[in-house]
Parts: sequence; C-alpha cells; structure tokens
Amino acid sequence: MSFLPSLESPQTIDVSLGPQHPSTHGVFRMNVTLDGETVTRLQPVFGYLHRNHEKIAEGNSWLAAMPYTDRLDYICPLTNNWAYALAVEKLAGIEVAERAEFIRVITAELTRLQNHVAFLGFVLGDMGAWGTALMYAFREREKILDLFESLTGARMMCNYMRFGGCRCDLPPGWLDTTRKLVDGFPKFLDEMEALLTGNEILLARLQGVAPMTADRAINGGMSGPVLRAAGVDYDIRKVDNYGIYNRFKFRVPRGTVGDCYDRFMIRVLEARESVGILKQAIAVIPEGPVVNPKAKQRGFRPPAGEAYGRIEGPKGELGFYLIADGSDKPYRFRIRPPSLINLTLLEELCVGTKIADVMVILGSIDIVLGEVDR
Amino acid sequence: MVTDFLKTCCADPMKLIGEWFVILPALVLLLAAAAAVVMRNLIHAALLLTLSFIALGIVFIALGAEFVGFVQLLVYVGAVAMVIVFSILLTKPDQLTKSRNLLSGFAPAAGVAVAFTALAALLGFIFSSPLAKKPMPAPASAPVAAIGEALMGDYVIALIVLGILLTAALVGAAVIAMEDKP
Amino acid sequence: MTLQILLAISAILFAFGLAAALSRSNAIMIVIGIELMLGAANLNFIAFWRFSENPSDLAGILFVIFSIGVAAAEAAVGLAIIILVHRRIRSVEVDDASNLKG
Amino acid sequence: MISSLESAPIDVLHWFLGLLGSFGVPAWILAIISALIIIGTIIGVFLSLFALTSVMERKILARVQNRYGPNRAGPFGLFQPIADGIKMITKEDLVPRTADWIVHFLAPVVMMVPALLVLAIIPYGRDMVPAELDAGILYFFAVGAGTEVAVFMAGWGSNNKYSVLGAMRAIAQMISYELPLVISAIVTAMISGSLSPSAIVSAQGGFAFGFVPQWFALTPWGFTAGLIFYICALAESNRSPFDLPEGESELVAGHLTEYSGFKYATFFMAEYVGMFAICGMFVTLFLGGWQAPLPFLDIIPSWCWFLGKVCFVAFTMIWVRATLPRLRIDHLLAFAWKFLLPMSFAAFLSAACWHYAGRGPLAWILSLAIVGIPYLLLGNAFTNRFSVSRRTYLFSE
Repeated sequence: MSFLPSLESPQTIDVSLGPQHPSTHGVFRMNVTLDGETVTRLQPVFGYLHRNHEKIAEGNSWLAAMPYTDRLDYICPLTNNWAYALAVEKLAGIEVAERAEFIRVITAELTRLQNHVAFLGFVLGDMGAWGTALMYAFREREKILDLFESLTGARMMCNYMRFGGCRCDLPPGWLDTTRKLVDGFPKFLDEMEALLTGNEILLARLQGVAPMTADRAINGGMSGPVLRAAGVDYDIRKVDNYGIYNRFKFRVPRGTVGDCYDRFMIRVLEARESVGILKQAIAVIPEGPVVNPKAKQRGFRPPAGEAYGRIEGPKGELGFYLIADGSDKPYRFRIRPPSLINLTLLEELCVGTKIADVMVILGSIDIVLGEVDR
Repeated sequence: MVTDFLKTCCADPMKLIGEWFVILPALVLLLAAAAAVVMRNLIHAALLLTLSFIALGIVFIALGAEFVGFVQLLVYVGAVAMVIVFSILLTKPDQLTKSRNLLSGFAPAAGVAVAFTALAALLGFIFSSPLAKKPMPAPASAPVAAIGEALMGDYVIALIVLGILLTAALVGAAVIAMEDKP
Repeated sequence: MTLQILLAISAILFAFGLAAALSRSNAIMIVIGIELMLGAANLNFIAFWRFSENPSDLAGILFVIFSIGVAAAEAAVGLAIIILVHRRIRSVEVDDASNLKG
Repeated sequence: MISSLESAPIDVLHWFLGLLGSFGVPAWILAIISALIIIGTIIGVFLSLFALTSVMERKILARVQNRYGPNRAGPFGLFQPIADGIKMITKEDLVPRTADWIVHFLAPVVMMVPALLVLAIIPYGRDMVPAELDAGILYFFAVGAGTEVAVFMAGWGSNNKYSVLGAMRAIAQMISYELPLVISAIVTAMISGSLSPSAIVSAQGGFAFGFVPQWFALTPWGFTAGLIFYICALAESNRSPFDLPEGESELVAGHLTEYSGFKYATFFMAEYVGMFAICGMFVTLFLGGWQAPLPFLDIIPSWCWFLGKVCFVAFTMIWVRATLPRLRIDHLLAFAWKFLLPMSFAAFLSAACWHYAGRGPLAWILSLAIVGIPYLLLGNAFTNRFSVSRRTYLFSE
C-alpha cells in the first residue's frame, strides 16, 4: 500500500486537486496538503490554459487584438472589449461617439448581470447542490446571451467594441427586448434570494468561511466584488468615472466581514444596482452614429506613447497597459487580469479550512481560467 | 401439505441442510481468523477479522441463537471492525507494509508456543471430557420476547451496569482521543 | 454433531487469538487477537446453551450479549489509547512504547 | 375479485407449487423452488423498480432544473436504463495498477449482498413477508452494517487519495448516523412490543374516529422519530445532502473514483436497492406499511399501497437531492451527535410517556412537550453555534 505520505510530515497527505477535477473552474490546479480533512498548505498551479495571449497581440495589428480579448474572460467578452478599446482610446486620444457610450454601458452592465448570475449557480454547484441553482441561473443568462447574439452575432465571442465606438448599431427592437428583460430581472433575483440566502445549509457553509480583512484585501491587490466584500469602498466606475458612469445614479454595496457569504451577497446586491443603471441608460439613450467617424480602425497607427486603461469588470479591475511605438502593432501589450490577482490570497484564505471549503472559497473568488492563464 | 412443510423448514433450517449449516461457517471462521492473524497487511487483517465476525454470527444463528447472531453482526461488523479499520487509517497509513510482523527476539516464538500449548491442553480436555460427547438435543431457540423479559427482569442490574460502562467508555474514548488543545 | 466439535472450533479460534496477541508487535493486531479470543469465549457460551438440558434458561445467551457489549467498550477504549500513544510516540509498535521500562 | 387481487401473488405461488406437487415432486425440492421463486420475484421487482427509478430520478431532477432529461431512448426516454446498462457492461473495466485488486474486486459484491439481503424481512403486503423473523428489525440493521465495510473496501482498495478520503468520510458518517437511525427505529418497536416488522405494521392498523389512520408518523414521538429516521436514511444511503463520501465537487467521486464499467453499475444498483430497502423500512415503521390511508381505500391490494408509499418516499429523496447543497464534514458530524442523537433520545422518552399516559389527550400533550422543548433548545443552540445570521450591507453613493 503506497499511501504516499507528504514530504514534510508523515501525518499529512498531498493531494493534487486538478487540473482534471470537476470543480476547479477549468484547468486550475492546487497542490493541497491535508491533515485529515484540514488544509495545511496550498499551492496554486496555473498555466494549463496558457495561450501566449500577450505576445500574439503584439504580433498583430491594433484592431486584430480585439477578438483575442474576447477569449480572456470568456464569460464576459464585452467588458474585455471595452477595457481594451478604452486603453487604445486613451493612447490615441480618440473621442467616443455619444450613442456608443450608452451602448457600452448597457452591454457592460448586461455582462455584469449574467456574470453574477452564473456565479451564483457555480458557487451552489461547488457546494454540491447538483446544478439546480446553476440551471435557474443559466436560464436567465441564456436570455442575455440571446441579446448579445442578436446584437453582435456571437453569444460569447462578441468582438463588438471598436476604437471610438462600437462595430454596429443596435438592431431594431433590441432596446425593447432589453427593457423587458431588465424589468423582469429583479423578480428573478428575488426568487434566487428567496431560494438561496435563507437556506441553513448554505448559511452554515458560507458564513464565517475564509474571512478577509480590508487591510489584507488591499495589500493582496484584490479588486472588484472580493475587495468590496471585505469592506473597502472602491469601485472604478465611481473612482475613474470612465465612460459616462457619472451620469447614472447607483450605489456601491460593501460587506462587513469579508467571508464567502459576503462575497456571495455582494454579487446579488451589485446585480440589483446594475439593473438600476440599465433602466436609466435605456431610458435616455440618444440617437446618432455608433462610432466616431474620425477614428481609423484598419491601418490604425497611434502615436508613440503609453497608456493604461482600466474598467470595473464583473470580476474586478481589468486593465490593459499598452505601449505604442508608432507602428501598426502594439509594442507592449500587457493585461492586468482580475481573476489572477484575486487568487494571490488563495493559500492564506484556504489554510486551516476543510477541503470542502477550498472549492467554495475558490468559487467565491470567481475566476475564469482563460483570464488567469492568458 | 406443502405449506406445512415450508413452515417447518423455515422454522428450522437445520432440517434442510443439516449440520453443514454450522460446519461451513465455522470453517470459514477458522480460515479467516488464521489468515487475519498471519496477515502482514493490517487492513487485510482487519477485513479478514470482519469476515470471521460475520462467520461467527452465522454460526450463532445456525445454533439457534438468532438474536445473539444479529447482535454480533451489528456490533462487531457495524462498529468494532469499523473502529479498528478507522484507527488503522489514523495511525500511520504510510507504514502499513513497513510494520514489523512480529515482536523482536524470542517473544514471538514464545507467544506462539504458549498459544499452541494452550490449544493442546484445551483439546485434550475437550476430547477426554464425558460432557463433551453429549449428542445434540432437540432444536432450541431463544425467542426475542423471552430474552427481552430476562434482560429487563433477572438481569436488569447487569443491563444497567453495562449501559453505564458503555457510556463511560464512549466518553472516555472521546476524551482520550481528543486533540490536546493548547 | 456433538459438543466436542464446537468446543474444538472454539479452542482453535482461541489459540489463534492468543498467538496474535502474544507474538504480533503491532498494537492493533493485539486488539484483533483479543477480539478473536472474546469471540471464541462467546462461541463456547452459545454451544453450552445449545447443548444444555434446559434451553429456556437463557443464561448462556444473555452472557454473550453482555460480553459483546463489554467487548465493544473495550475496543473503543483500547483503540482510543492506541491513537493517543501513536500521537505521542508516532508508532503503534508495542516495542516502542517502553518509556516506563526504566 | 378484490380478495383475489389482494392475495394474488401468494395464490399464484401456491397454485404453482400444488401443480408441481401433483407431479410427485418431493417436498424438499418444492421448498427450494418456492424460496427461489420468492427470491427471484423480489430481485426482479426491485431491479425493475431500480431501472424505472434511475430514469424517473433523472426526469424529476430535470423537471426541477428546467430541462428535459433523457428523452431519446424509447418513449419519454423510458429505455434509458437499458441503454445505460449496455453501455456499462461493454465499458472497459479498469483496475489501477497499484490497487489492491482483491479488495477492489470484492467491494461491489460486498455492497450488493447486504442490499439484497435486507429485502427479505420487509412486509410487502398482508401476509407477504419473505422471511418472518422475530428480530426482523435487528436483522435489517445487522445486515445493513455490511454496506459500511463495502464502502470502506471500495475506497481503500482503489489506492487513490480521493477514494481513501471518501472512505474515511463514509465510515465516520455511517457510524455517526447509525445510532440515531437505530434508536428512532427502536422507538416503534418499543410501542408495538415487538421487533418483528409485520407486528409493527399491524400495531398501526385501524382508524381513529373512523378515518384517521393510526400510523406512528401521526403521533408526536412518531413524527420526530420518523423525521430522524428519514434524515439518517438519507445519510446511510449516501444521498444528497449527505453524499459526502462521493462529494463530486470535492472528492471527484470519492470511493467510486476508480470504478468503471460493470463494477460501477453494481455499486449504483446496490445504492438504489439499498435506498428502496431503507424507504421500505421507513414505510413499515412509520407510515403504516401496507395499510391503506383511509378505510374505504382497502379495496386496493395491500402490496400496491406498499409499493406506492415506497415510491413516494423515494420521490421525496430525489426531491431533496435536487434542492439542497451538501453539508460539510464537521457540520455533518456535529448534526448527528449534537442534534439527532439527543432528539432521538427525546423521541424515545416521549414514546414511553405516551404509552404510560394512556395514549389519550394527556399523552399527546406530554409527548409533544417532551419532543418539542428539546427541539427548541437544541435547535437554538445549534443555530447559534454556527452563528447563522442575516446581515446588513453598507452602501456608498
């Protein structure tokens, strides 16, 4: 019997969770040392989905990098597009068409909705709820993906944003469908909350698990809902006021404990706020061109310089750092992926918890491997 | 006619297959016990011990002591064997094969010798005793109700003492095995 | 079948248990040996009850029931002690637990 | 007509045996044939029930989850079990090189045997008990203990870390839940004065006020004990939310990780048959066994009632599976030892009071108090321990 002991202590065993594991959200791997059921050491291993994304972008033209950004966080392609477009616009000083700004806000908030909704389902799946919550979440997500499809032609690989605007105008009737969906969305969120947040098992599994203090979260470079769950009031939509977010009224929810339950609830509350933004944006969206006619797309050559464009993605701060040397290709193309950086505290959060909690903690951070490994 | 026969068969399985109902499980019992004793692999030893417990339970049932047989299965297979297996897993699962088989020095040989002397002596007494040559009496059975009444009647003190003992053992085992918290 | 056969089976079982308890060095194997010996004793009780003149006297059966209960308690406490010893000296070999030898 | 339906299975058996007897077949061969027929019938019924349930479970789960479920093989996907079976049998049987192959091989067999053996003492209908045992309930739990060994063997024999973790979980869970399970079952034995399942069923016969069935589940102590039994039955048969040994999101598949092909199918089958057996026991002990719920419904044969109730209880188990997330191991053990065990003792006491207070209105009040007060106290202590609370969140504009 070769029940392999750990190198450090004969009492513990090393388990390789992943990359072929049902709930590591893709091909993430953790080398876990277990003492009984308790985790004493955890080493994240990534790179199984590495695609050399940054170098590929540096070998292609500025515009050709846009479709690749879809593949970063493949759950929310439109916000990735926007972050890249924002960085390029900053680099080259391009104005964005008014109507396009509204379309960007609408698509970004729809993306946030479907990301958070899918998150609720994934976390429940990690807790062993056997897909029921996931299927309900995906029912709503499908509707949003249908909207994306009718707008951009693709459900997940949208490739929709352009420098200075968007690729095409909204199809006829699209806004009405969206309005209907947005109006019905709070009802779905209520239903989800009624089903989930009062469940004793869910409360016992989430509350008090892996709490994170605000200091730790800031030092660890957290961003997005994970940071706000720890009680830090930091939302790039408020801080940077990028796009036209200063025209909309919305609140930023904050947690108090920073445990898995807060991370879970913050997403529900953020989804409610997104619904509010969507309602305002749909009501006042102006007519006009969807792309700045002065902005060049093909053969685009920005002046030499560098820029960092960032947005509040559904998972956190998504930034693109670009250096241009005056040619038709980016000289340096660097991505700040929220999923990867939110993982830095994973070991600290997991040590001392049970192995079943590791999955929930990983789920509550909400990663997508396409973005972690790039 | 048929149903009457069925009833007698069900009431006393010995009638159908005779002494083999006792002998076969007894053979399994001895083989499993022997294997359990000499096994190097502790888990195999524990599993064979479980098998011998099951066989012993069947011997009890075959001898007409149904209730005791079921209690044997429930307590030994369901609890004792599992606790043994669990403690094997908790204590150095990595050293299962490295475990020395026998005590060092002369002790093991002496132990085996003592065991076989005891066996020879016992067998000698058994086969020379006139009591042991008694033939099998008519089928006996111990009705559950009678056992229950005896437990709650003549033996109630013993039952209460047993209950207290088990409670004390449970609490004691939990306290002993508990992690020393600093 | 005579009483002899059952008693002989029980004696052999007892000898196996005794051999394990006396010669094996692993504490858990000793517990296994003790359990086998207890089983042999129980078999004796049942055999004598089966061959008694008066099977409605249930003393044999009841004794086995109590003995099983005591054996369960013994196993629980014994294995708890083994786990404690293991935690202290990182071994379940009885040879290693010789701190009190002086 | 009605009475003939009621005892139809037994009549057919007797007619067949009589026919054989008239050909001069000796009585002992008849006894063996009769036993074989009964065994064959039970196994056949339960295996077809298993096949039906495996597809119904997937359909019900699908219904709960807003999807279709199997609908390609045969009408409404009813032939899905056959397709699954063919797939399972023809799949390659993989044994890991470092596995303890004897233990690995024996585990599914050891799993299947107790699951089938326990079916012998369940009263399927009026006078339809395959083996009438004085200590039937004891037999049920004694034989059922074999499943623990099987799960452990599967986990350890695979020589896979997930499997060993699953096996350790399984043992801890099954030992812990066995206690409240047995105690809550013993409560019914205490009230009906017998360990024999058929006696317990007949103790639940008759109707109060002419229409309220006197099932044990409809008394305060019986309701408590029944609920405890149901929860422990979920845990004993490794059903969600107590499916920690398998725990697919944590331990891949726990003790089943290294099983494939027919061995896996055997495990699967044994788990379902075990689930039916424990549902049957639940129905026997608390839901009046084969008794009809209302007097005039007696015209439906008793075995139909029994099967109906078993299917209903199995349905609720599927429903629970579709609804609840999984517990964590420490919650699971704390729940068994700190809540279920004291509650089952309370049910025990309550039943005793109910009996000695004359089973009248006073008995109702007393036994209700004896189970109600511990429930409130323990429940409070338990929820406080995990500091389960609603939270308020801050918003910044």
